[in-house]
Amino acid sequence: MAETIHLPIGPQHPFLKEPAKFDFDIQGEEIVGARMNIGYNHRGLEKLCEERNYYQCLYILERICGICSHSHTTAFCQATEKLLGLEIPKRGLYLRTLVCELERLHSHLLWLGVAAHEVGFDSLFMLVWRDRELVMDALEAISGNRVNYAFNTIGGVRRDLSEEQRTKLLEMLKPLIERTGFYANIGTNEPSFLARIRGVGKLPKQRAIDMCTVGPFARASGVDRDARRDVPHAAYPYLDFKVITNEECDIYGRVLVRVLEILESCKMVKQMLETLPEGEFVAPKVMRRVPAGAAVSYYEAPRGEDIHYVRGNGTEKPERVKVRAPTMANLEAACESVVGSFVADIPIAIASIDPCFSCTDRTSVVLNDRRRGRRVTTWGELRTYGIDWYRRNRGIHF
Amino acid sequence: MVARDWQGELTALFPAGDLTRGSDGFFWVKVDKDRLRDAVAGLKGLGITNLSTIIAEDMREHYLLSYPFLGAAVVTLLVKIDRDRPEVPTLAGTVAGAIVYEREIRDVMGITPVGHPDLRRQVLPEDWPAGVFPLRKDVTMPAPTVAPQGGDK
Amino acid sequence: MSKAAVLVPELLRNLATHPVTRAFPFEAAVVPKGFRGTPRFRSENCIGCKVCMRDCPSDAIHIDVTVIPPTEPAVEGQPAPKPKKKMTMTLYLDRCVHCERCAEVCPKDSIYLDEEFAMAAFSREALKIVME
Amino acid sequence: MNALKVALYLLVFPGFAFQSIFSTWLEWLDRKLYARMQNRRGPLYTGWSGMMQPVADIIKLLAKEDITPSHADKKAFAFMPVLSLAAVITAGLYIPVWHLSSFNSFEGDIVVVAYLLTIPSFSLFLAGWFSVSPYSLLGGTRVLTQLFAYEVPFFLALLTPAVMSGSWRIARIAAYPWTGGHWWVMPVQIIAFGVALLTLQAKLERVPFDIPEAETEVVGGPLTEYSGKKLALFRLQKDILMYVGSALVACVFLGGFKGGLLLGTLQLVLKTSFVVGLLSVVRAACARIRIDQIVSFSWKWLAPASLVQLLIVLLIKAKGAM
Repeated sequence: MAETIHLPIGPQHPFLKEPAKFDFDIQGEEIVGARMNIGYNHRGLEKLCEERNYYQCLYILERICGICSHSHTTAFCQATEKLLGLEIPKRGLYLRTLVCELERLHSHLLWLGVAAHEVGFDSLFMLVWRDRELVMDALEAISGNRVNYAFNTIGGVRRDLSEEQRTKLLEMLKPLIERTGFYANIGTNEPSFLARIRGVGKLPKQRAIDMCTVGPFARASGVDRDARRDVPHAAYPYLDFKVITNEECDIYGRVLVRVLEILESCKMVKQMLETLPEGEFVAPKVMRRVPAGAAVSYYEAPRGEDIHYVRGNGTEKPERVKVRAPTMANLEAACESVVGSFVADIPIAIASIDPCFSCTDRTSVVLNDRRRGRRVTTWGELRTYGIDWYRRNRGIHF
Repeated sequence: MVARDWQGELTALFPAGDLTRGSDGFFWVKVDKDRLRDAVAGLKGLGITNLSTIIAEDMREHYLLSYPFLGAAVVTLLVKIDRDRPEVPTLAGTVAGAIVYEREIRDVMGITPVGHPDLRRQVLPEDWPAGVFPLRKDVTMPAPTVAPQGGDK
Repeated sequence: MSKAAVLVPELLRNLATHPVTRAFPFEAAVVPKGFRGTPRFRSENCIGCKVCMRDCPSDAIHIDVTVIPPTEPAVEGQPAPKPKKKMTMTLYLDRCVHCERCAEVCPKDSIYLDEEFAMAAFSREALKIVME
Repeated sequence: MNALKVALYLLVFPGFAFQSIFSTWLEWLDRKLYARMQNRRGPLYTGWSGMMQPVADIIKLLAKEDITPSHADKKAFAFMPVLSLAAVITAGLYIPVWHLSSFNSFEGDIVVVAYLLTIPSFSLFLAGWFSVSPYSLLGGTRVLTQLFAYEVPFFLALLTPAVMSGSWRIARIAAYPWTGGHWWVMPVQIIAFGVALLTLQAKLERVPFDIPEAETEVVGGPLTEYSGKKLALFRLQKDILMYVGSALVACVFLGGFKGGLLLGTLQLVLKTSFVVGLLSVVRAACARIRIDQIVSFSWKWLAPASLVQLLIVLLIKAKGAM
């Protein structure tokens, strides 16, 4: 029996785009144990939100993650609108869901490219990212920026969609659907790519349910759960769409689910553009002070369901913002799915949940409570405490 | 799927006083600490098994843990923990996904999940001082000595 | 079910097509209308209400109101000439996140975002822009 | 006079100078084709459309700091790049450049070249071994496992034309299609050509067989600890290995480089570029497969294919001789 070697991967490693540490126990080439250790990308964003009014929180929550920025603002707006008891005009809901689906398109295409790169299939990576530019240009034209769209505001959206932009978007869909069909063919037929993803990172269905996994990672193990259908929000009740699941339970299944979801999102974008209602796109009179109370809001981000919990205390600033990003739910299951496969499969198995560690590491550190008792610390002091601590303990001068 | 109104099943499971329903159709259920496990087992019977996260808050008089479950219906269990005995029975047996979130609440709030299989540091760095639980209101941070840098603001 | 070298026809087709990458610093990058670039200031509209300063998520704007005493002497009879106010905006571009919140919340539409996106500088002082 | 000719031969034309220049040109060709196939531009600014890019890389590496790990065996750590470079250049001398026979071709020089081409793989493993870091150890062992996988099919594929032409001299093998045999000898050995291409790709450790340097798992493979001048030598050695490998395959399979100084060298450039073009198509079309898959692929597919090819050649020989 080969003795067990302990192989630490991360927090800095070529295949990890963001800092996260995984400890693997390997015997020869086979992995027998896996543990994860996150928290390296923790920026105290929620603490920051408590010192900003609701509108400013939007732009902080948008920067939790570069790829799914719209999901966080959508979930936060829904939670705040529940607290305010606001009624969003239908056109606003449609435009918000339009950008949601466009973001799912470019996020899944991005993942397909990154997964191909993890297994050394760089041509597919380059080609997929070339065609992703179609969606990125569309988003840039609509919202004014490729990444942080700042498209959501409390009560609706900030910009309207002109007729000319609408037709341009419709034209963009045709080549995108055709190219995605071509990539589906490549993904399921290229033998060297198949050899690396078929039968790797297995996660049986019952285990997926127990570990409360979410998003395409769970749907590829046969778990029929999608927040867009279970908890209809935004404009999803008005759209008909299919929830894609399959029983592959391995990375091949996750590639299939995500590629088919791209096609499904294209259909939804087409539906939304054709039946875009007229009228207002943002609620007229929005109060800046949010009444006291707590609200939970669910949103189906590209990686899974994203939960925002906002507690208001009647002032302009939220009392507590808790964000649970989808990657947090999938990480433990991803570690477990690696056990049994080879060392060479670690990158693709971890990448198969489309990890976004910047989303996962933002739990708050210190609560600021100006009204009810001693003031503890502000974000500024927390920042200097960090700088000071590293200077004393690690001798690092920022 | 959501058309089926879960009001009937849930009132059967929980005493009427604890069950409230938000304007958006989400259910909020106050649950006592010791009855948490069988409340979760009851929900599992109804097919609601996906525990999304565990939210820990310090409400000054007591701690509040909310367990949002997403399934056919959205049910959030609210558990009050009194300040002097910060423990809660672990759900690791019935819901494997809870392991990660219970570690997190132990790190930031100091509520130890009794019977948790593998209590490691989840969120905070290894060399974080043991007794300091950052999310609590009475936590004290040593005053910073370095002035903030960057620009002249 | 798997066909070998299924990507080769596409690769060979790419050999003939022109590459899509743009050599950015040497070729201009085209930016759509409505792109959120650098905040610009129209001081004539500004009334100095500082709503933008309050609502900026990253404290990147600072409005200074300077009162200019009236030059001509006070003439009996007519009301004394009012002192004119001059507004200047200092923009900390290293902190600005280009979210267009200031332009949106300004009642007098005195801030607008242009389409200038290449704004790197060697020092943070160079990114502190004072606009009349 | 003869000594000057030999020195000129060794140092300039088919020797060190020509090999390094032409191999960096081949690397540029490979990178440019690979990029254009992915609809990218590829190297662009150094020299005419980036042609000097590989040279610039090597010069940059020469200027960079040269770190030797503290635990490493200093002398052996420094000797490895020199050993592999020397082996590869001497192998290059036996490739006939402008007329059919090379510098001192003798019976059996194809076996010498094939043997010299395995030394770089061993030196890579030893480089990983001597730099005593977990990642380079892991990378080094993978170089060896991969060596055992592709070495047998590589020899079989190379020696099929030798068996066809009935001699072990590269000169006679290259001349066989034109002089002894018939032109259709080349298409008949198409399977061996395919196997030789794939195993050459594995020897050069390029995708889909580049497990040792697969940056996603084993960081830098055996060369993790190398930097500065030593890494530059390794990079040059890898380029020259690509030139020698593809020139050998071109010479053996596609008929040698007949004709005088000018015409022969032109044929050399064209045919070797054709082989390198095929290699970059293989590199662009496949994903990187795992080490166990490489071993099973080469023993289940490459070795039997080359044996079948050998059988065909023997049958033809028997029918011809009858």
